[in-house]
Amino acid sequence: MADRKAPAPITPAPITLIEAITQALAYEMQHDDSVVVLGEDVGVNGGVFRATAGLQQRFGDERVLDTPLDETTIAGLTVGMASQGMKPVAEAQFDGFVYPMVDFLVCHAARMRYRTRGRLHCPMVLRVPWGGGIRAPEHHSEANEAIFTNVPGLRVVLPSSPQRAYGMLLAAIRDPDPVIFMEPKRIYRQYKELVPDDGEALPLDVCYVLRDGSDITLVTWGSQVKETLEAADALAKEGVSAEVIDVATLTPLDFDTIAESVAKTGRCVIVHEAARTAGFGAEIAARLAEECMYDLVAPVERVTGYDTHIPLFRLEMKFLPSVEKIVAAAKRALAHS
Amino acid sequence: MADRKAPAPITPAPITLIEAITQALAYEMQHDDSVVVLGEDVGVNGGVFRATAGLQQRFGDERVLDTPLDETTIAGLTVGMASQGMKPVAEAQFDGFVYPMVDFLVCHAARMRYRTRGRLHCPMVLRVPWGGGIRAPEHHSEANEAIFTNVPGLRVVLPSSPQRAYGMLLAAIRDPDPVIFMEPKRIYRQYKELVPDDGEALPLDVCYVLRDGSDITLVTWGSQVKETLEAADALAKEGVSAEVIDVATLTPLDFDTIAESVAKTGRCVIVHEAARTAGFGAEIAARLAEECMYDLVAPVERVTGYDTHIPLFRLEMKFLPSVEKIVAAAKRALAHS
Amino acid sequence: MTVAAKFEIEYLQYLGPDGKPVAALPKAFKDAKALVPLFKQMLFVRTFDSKSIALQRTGKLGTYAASLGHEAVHVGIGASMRPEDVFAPSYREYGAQFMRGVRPREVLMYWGGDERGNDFEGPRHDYPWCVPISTQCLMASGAALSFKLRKQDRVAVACCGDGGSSKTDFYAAVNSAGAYKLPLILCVINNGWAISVPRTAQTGAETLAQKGLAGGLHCLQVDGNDLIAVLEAMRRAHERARKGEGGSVIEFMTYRLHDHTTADDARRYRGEDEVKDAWTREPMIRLRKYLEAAKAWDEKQEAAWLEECGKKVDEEINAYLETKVQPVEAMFDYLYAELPAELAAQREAAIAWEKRNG
Amino acid sequence: MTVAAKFEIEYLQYLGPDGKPVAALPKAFKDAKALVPLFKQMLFVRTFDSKSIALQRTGKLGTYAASLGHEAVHVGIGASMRPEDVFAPSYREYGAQFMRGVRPREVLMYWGGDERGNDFEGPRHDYPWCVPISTQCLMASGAALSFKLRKQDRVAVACCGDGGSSKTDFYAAVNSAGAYKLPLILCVINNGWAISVPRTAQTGAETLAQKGLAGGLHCLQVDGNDLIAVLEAMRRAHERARKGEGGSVIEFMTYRLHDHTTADDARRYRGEDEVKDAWTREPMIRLRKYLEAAKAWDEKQEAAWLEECGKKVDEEINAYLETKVQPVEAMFDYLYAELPAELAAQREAAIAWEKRNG
Ligand SMILES: Cc1ncc(C[n+]2csc(CCOP(=O)(O)OP(=O)(O)O)c2C)c(N)n1
Ligand SMILES: Cc1ncc(C[n+]2csc(CCOP(=O)(O)OP(=O)(O)O)c2C)c(N)n1
Ligand SMILES: [Mg+2]
Ligand SMILES: [Mg+2]
Repeated sequence: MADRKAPAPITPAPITLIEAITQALAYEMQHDDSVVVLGEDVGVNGGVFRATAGLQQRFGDERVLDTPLDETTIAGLTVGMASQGMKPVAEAQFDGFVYPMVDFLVCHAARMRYRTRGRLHCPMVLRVPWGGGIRAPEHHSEANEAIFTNVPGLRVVLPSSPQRAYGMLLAAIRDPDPVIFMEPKRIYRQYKELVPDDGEALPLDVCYVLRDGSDITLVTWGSQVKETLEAADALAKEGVSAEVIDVATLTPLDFDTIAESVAKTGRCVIVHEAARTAGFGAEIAARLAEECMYDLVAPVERVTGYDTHIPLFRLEMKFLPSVEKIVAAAKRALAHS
Repeated sequence: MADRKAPAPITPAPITLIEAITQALAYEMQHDDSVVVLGEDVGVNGGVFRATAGLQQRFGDERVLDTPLDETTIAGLTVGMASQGMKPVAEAQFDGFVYPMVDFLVCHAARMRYRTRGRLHCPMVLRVPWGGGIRAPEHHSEANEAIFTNVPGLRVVLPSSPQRAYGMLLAAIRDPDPVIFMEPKRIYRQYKELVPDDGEALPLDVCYVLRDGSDITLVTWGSQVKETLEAADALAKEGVSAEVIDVATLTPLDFDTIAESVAKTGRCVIVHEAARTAGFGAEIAARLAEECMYDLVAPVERVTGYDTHIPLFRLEMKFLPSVEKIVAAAKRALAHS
Repeated sequence: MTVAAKFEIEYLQYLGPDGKPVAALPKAFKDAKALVPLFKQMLFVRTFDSKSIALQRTGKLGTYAASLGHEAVHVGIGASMRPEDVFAPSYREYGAQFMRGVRPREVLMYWGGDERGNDFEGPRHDYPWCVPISTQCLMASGAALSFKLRKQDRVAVACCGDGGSSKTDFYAAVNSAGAYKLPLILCVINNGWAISVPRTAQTGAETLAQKGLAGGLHCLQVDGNDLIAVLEAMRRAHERARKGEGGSVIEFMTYRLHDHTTADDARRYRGEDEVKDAWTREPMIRLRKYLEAAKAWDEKQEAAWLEECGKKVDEEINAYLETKVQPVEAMFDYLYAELPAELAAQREAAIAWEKRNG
Repeated sequence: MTVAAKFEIEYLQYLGPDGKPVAALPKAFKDAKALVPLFKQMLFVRTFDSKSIALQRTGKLGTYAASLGHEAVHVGIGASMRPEDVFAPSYREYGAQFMRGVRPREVLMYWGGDERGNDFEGPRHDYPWCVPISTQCLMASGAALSFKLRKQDRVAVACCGDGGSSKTDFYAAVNSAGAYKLPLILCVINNGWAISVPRTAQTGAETLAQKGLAGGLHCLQVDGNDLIAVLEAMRRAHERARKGEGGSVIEFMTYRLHDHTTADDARRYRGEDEVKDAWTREPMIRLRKYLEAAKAWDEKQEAAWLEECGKKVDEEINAYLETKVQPVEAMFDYLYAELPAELAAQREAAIAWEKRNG
């Protein structure tokens, strides 16, 4: 308790995505008393991924709460606290455990402001370690963002670098409306970036152009950002200039950035790890079909998980998009002119 | 109990969609002992929409079960019974109450066969009175089919006529895998059709072409089938020949029927009442962008609910697609050549 | 036999159906005069209820959930609360809400299909009506948790029905309130029916009160047609909550004298006899008799008050009927604090469409 | 004070930690010799467990959930069941499953990332391992309902942990089993911890057994390190279930002697002392002492049996390690009874891709 008012630590060294999450949580807890963290094992244990490591020691057990083992409970308490003026940041331990939270997110979080004409609102964040590729057990590897993207009133955010994780989590906590904040667990510790602990939020209403290009647009989010950038590298070696866009905030979508890119390149490959049918890639392809048809010189391509469950880990890499699959799709698109 | 073996009543007179549902339930209960019906108020009361009217009297209270008031319970019991060899047909009282069922549907119903490599499976149906337009209270008017369309292992079915309701419900009950059977409540009693009680199922793997046309393809499902057919009428008066397709089974999707139509017409308007972004219309538009780009002479159009919650009933008709909105979209598409 | 745990659940009743005390009255509610404002409130609710039903029958209101027969529970709960407490109703506790400042016209607006009904003048922090059964209980537990964490001297009170006590969200509220020892009062209003499903089909438990044991909460069963028992039960629960002794589950035994809502026809599933019998135990008669015996109330007063109630309700109905429908952009204007660019375009399109075609 | 309801929850224990009877042994389990096969099974499970952990440490297995310390509960539950009953495990009740016919290689296959582990030879109607906590309890309630409706003389038995008893699905199982009076036994295996969250943080209830009161079920608290108590508790619950007297919630008090899973490090959140203390109460020692005292078991027998266990487990491990990975089309082949046309195309594409690039 003594160090409750200790200054935020300076971070001179590069940090991983998961460390960036912790840094953002600590920053915001330090600067805003109404921020509390809750979830299963987030206290002494610091979360199964260590996202909340050290926070309970630093801020006390009234700011970092272990919950009973029930996701309905976590969602309900979160909505209850948020609607009474706190800013809860809840953690779902894994993607596969958000389903019992759907009811509260859809029926209450997303509608509190709407239903009461602004009298109450719901400034909450639900953090969800998201996606496959870490050889985890069943239900620990699911890319289920599409469950939330047809639900008005929510924001669905998926950062894919330490810097974006930090800045977008700050933005999510400060946002007066509910945010589903999905974290690509496969890249939690993949690489490090310098992330100054300056409390600077990043916008939640833009797509991030990670690489400029002129021949083809590669649109993606989450763990696949890495594969997509590598695919762009591979294409570059063959003289193809690929623009890479990290959608980062799925809803509300910044389609303009994508449309501008496609206006320039005329070709688009959408990459995501969720099953293809009715994955969020469909929305982007649909918008292209509606608004960019005359810009397209090749059919839109989607590189996605198959329309099946992500298999247990012996087969999971065969399910996920890969650099090779992305390059192959890009080449199909480039074959048109 | 005495008339438990009574022959199915002959139905010489035309019946409504809701009566067709009842007829299909009765037929299948009569012919398959393992079929049971469960839900809130489905017993003596016959369901709040009367879908199960008379069934408990006829088949007894071990075939038609009122459940405690909990949707998680309904979903869990249903999966439990189905995986042990029964064929439960559960009712969600309204669309807005399926969210607590998502967990069981996604984690167990959709995966029972997959998870156990076929050792167990889950032959269940969840009936859901679906959609708006009946001046009902909050949460009684939701078009939330998109929640289920990115989930492999499920079938999402939405019949839109008495005949299709009867034939597709029979197919759904007989299907050895889980089916979410959404019923457009707005047209429950809108009109009557002759529906022979002959036990003939209709396929769950095709889109139904309701009207042939050559100038434009109108693709829709659920209550909007009516508006879409009326829009086709209106267009016909202006000399435009519109093909109307009722998707009927959203997943797994029969895209071929849609592609064939668009190959012929070159134009497509997709109509659904759910919010636009990441609604199932996006998947159809995406497929068109991928596979039919060279057939399209005009950008794809979507006529949908706005990206907001369906308002309480004083405003709801302004939210829903209308004949006028469909005709306007068709005309935009027709303006291209 | 070694005993791991032992429990006893108390039943509270003070006024019998005939209005005569059946037990020594609790100290706090001995003064009959002090009950008169509450009785008047009960009369007001009943007037409001019957006029609302009539309004629905003439097509001027959507589906309406009546509160007939629940007046003592609802008003008693409302009377027990402070403004800074948070109330999380289901959908028929108008009696409690009126006491907290919600206006009848707001109730009508909500059932009349207008979101502005939820933007009520009652405590701005109270929850709106809640259609997804019992989710309000768990939300209230979250509210109570926020009070505890911020060391606010406030209590969260949620209501659900006998049916609602089967809902997993109810159990989650019990469990979390127990785990965190929260200032939460869960009022289970057992009116015998959940639409067509009788109480006996909901659970194998002898009482609904005992569900609180699952979370180590204080449990109480109460005659919900007896205003004094309701007040005393709530008083005890509030006291515990404020003292940091944790949450309560109170089962209020009452009866739903009307159809479930105006969209329901109870004759399909329950007998006339049961309803007739329930009328002999309803909450107004006994309280009236008690107050009359105590000379705190008489027929003349009642007639005058009822006339006042009628006028007041008519006024509210008129105010409701005069409310103009929201413009189409109201769909967008409360979705996010700031409308995202994407939606701004849709909003404009909606306005333009209505201008041309509306 | 009028009492609405009264409850008492019994605690069962027969063998103390020192292996001496603390109460008169139940009739059915008086014969020490009859317990020997169960003790051997407990030894087998422990051998399997330690070898599996070792396998994981060398990278040949994925995350593994140990059963160390739970042997008496798991084996006792398995022993109580008939083949036609349905077992719904969580993810560590290998002891029960082995007794029902699940093969150790199948356990390994599952934790080794291969769905075929769930296609086990144990009763084909048993449920697979269940990751979403406590959903198996509610599924089992559905199974029990199907037995009741079809008048089958079968019982459904589900296991969950102390953490799992907070889950709404657990409460839904309690509620539905009570409402329909189902032949369901809910075994709450209270091992003190849910990953890092101690039992005390899960609920304010004094016992987890009392959660059954919420649904009017039979409730019992049992020393879960005492095989005889486990057997007797299960015997009573099965008897009730088969007689149509409904469901039970049994809380088995035991202790998780290992980390939560191999992915966990319990030193982060619990003290050495607590674990040391728990080792003095673990299930094997007391049963060994009891059997030895009864001359039903000796050191030599144990040494020989442990050697046999080691061989048998190694055999199973080898069988597991030799299993070839499934072909890519295995992703599609168990999705629907018949593969939809749409998916057939994807399946072909997947095969073709692997052929070219795999
Ligand atoms: C989650 C959910 N499921 C179903 C319904 C439909 N429904 C509305 S009220 C009701 C019965 C409620 O009964 P009870 O809880 O006893 O409250 P009462 O209406 O008797 O006050 C039902 C099933 C709903 N509103 N929410
Ligand atoms: C719905 C859900 N939420 C979270 C988890 C992650 N998780 C796995 S085991 C566990 C703790 C379980 O504790 P308990 O029920 O006591 O069982 P034990 O592991 O002690 O046997 C948690 C939180 C999960 N598997 N499912
Ligand atoms: Mg009720
Ligand atoms: Mg445990």
